[in-house]
Amino acid sequence: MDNRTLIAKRVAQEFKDGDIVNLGIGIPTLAANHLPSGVNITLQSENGFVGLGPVEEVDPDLTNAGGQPAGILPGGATFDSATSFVIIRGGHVDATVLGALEVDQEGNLANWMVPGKIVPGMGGAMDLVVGAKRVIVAMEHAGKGGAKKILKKCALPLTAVNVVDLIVTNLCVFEVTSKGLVLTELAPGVTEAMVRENTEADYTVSANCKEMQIS
Amino acid sequence: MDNRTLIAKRVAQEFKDGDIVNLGIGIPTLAANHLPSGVNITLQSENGFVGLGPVEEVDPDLTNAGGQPAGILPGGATFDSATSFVIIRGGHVDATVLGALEVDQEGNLANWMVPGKIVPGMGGAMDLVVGAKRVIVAMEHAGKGGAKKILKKCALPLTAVNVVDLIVTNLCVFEVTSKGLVLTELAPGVTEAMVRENTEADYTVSANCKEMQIS
Amino acid sequence: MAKVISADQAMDHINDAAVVMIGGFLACGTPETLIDGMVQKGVKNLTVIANDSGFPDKGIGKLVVAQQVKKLVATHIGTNPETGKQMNAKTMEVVLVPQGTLAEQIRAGGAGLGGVLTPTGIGTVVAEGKQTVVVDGKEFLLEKAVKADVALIKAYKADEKGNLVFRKSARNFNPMMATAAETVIAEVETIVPVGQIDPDEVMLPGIFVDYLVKG
Amino acid sequence: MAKVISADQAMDHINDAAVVMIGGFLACGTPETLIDGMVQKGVKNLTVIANDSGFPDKGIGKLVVAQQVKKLVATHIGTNPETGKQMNAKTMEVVLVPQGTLAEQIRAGGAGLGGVLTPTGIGTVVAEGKQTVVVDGKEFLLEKAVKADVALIKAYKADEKGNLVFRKSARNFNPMMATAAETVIAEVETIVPVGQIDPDEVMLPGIFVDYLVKG
Repeated sequence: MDNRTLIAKRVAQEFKDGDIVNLGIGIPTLAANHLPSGVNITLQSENGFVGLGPVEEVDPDLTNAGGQPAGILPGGATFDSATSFVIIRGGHVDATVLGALEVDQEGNLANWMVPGKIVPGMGGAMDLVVGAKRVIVAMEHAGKGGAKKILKKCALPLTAVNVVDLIVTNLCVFEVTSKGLVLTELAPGVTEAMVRENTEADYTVSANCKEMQIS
Repeated sequence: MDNRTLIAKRVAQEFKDGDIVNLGIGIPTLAANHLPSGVNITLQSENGFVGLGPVEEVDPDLTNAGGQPAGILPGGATFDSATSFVIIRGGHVDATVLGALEVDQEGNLANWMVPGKIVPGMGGAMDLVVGAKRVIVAMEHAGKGGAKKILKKCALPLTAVNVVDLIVTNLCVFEVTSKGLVLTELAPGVTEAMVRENTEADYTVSANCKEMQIS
Repeated sequence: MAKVISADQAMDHINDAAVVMIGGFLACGTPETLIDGMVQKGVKNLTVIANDSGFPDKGIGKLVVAQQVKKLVATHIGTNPETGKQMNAKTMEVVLVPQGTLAEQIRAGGAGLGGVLTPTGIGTVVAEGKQTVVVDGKEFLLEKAVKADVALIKAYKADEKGNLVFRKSARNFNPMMATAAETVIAEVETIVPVGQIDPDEVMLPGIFVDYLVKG
Repeated sequence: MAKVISADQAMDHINDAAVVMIGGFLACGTPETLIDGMVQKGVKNLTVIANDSGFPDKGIGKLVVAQQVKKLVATHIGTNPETGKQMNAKTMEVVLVPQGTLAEQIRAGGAGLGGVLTPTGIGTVVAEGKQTVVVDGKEFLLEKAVKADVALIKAYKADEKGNLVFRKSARNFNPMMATAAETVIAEVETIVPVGQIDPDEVMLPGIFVDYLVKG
């Protein structure tokens, strides 16, 4: 199984039936394809609707938050951007899943710019991580050239302070607690030593640390 | 002509074609019946629509801001209370006409409570007078038993500070300017002495003070 | 997916001393069936947040008459003499709020905002004891966000996901209240299968609604 | 009554150095005809407030490519490399704003509110130089209300009063922008006689719209 699918499958286990979920572009979006049986979620698209679904026919008036053609399921609802962020900022999204450039042991997140290099803008990310009930970072554990991304302290400009609840990577799962990171799961074939080697942040290992259950 | 009709007819001359207007209960509401020819206005009802019109059929889901059955004209639009006050507070109402318990020479208005006696609440009045582009007080010049209502300084709890633009009574019209009240019109048969006798506020008499033109 | 329950079952969610938002404007768009249920259950010491206290025999007034309300936050109480009586007797606390402010405070509660910066109420008793904030030289009153334990709202039509459609002026405070309470119960006239309300027709997304009661 | 004008005539309302809000989300729900008109007119030194800068050949990106934008206030610029290039060359100023904040700032501008008290951006560069306000022990960022000279919006359908109906995710920032500008020009696909849009179907009341352009 490739890393992206592994991460997506593990993230999908975090959803409860009935959850309202906002998924970022990339790996997070894949999570919707791997929902456990009996779990139905409603996807929120911050450009203005709930009920994001597969494209039935391309309609210039219906795109996802990445500007790509989208579908809207029966029972969905459209609204303006202010209402979209009433939903997001107001705590009506149960979980948001995003990628990260860096995340640290205090739950700080940096995922919107690299000064002087890429400055795409934060879009809805700052509101999503502040407002969603649960913030899940889903990403490959190491960056380009093996660069560490799970740090003691983020160096890049932050998206928000102390917001991350869970970090899911191709190596492991970290819970972010008030006492710091706790390693709770290891991917199949991964040892704690491998996690240690690829992680700058301090963390403790849960007494119940187990292997990720991925089918 | 009775006083209420006189006041309503004079108030109606203040509207320009195309104005969005919110009319308070009582004399202000009558103004809509006396629009000059060629002047069409759109009435805003703060409980949630524009296009207030005569009752066509009683519908429990359609009332005016006084809770009475209302109609909505073709081209009207309904909305929630937050949007209603986006319209009101945001300066999208051209004129609001209200009654007053007291009004003073600084343009202060008191029309929502008499402590220990009647405390109906301010409803939408405080927002209306702060937000509307033009605030017109329409009322009988004197209160019960000849009590003065146009004062140097309001004694009752204020609805808002320095908001009134025009005062129309059965005796006269006062413009509220940065230099105080200016008497600009006298009702037919009314003398300046009669206004003086019934007005506590200081005021100047406009060089162009004329008789109200009421047909 | 909103759960369809009976008015009796709805009462399980409304307990003594609860903070309850109730939709409607002078009993237009008020969930009468739910109010009747509360009167029958005899739930006590309520804090009620609503536009007004209706009439003694209609709308929220029924709760006032039955002395179930400990504190009322409203914009207008003039249509229900019983409210004034209990306020004067100090058996019920009444907090009067400008209508646009209340609508916006509730919206802020639902939107995760700290409060509202409004010009309304400056220089009046409404401003007493409240923080003001100067923005670009202009003074605004800080009116705090408002939330509730339960919101009882009324809509015309729902689908089984809880998507709501309102009619005419019966919309008023209902949509905002649904965003600002822990538990949201909507009384509706008709419930249709999912897919029968077009996403663009939805006035309040079903993700805000926990329970539907056929009224 | 909104006035129906040509795209050429619309350009009379957009002058050099104007502050212009433009609706749309990655060119979905963007008034392309009006943008083409601006490119053709060659209006310069614009301040553009929008969700994003579209693509080089689509949406707001066309104005950026033609170097007509002096300052851009947006949430995301990643889809238009030309924007980043001009930003880095310092030929265009770019202010990046969280999406929920921008939506709410524009709404506040239209609603007569001083600004927005949001938790979003606290602890990030977004908060730099801005006032914070503590409400009940929690810190919020004061983001000021935003207004514009002109709003250029896109809707699906209008009636001759300017009442607008949007489709699917093409609504986004359009309704709020229409409340927050001196002059509002709506590009629409179809214009129907007054009465053919039911008041409950209206998504933006026509009182906010000055001009209609068939796009």
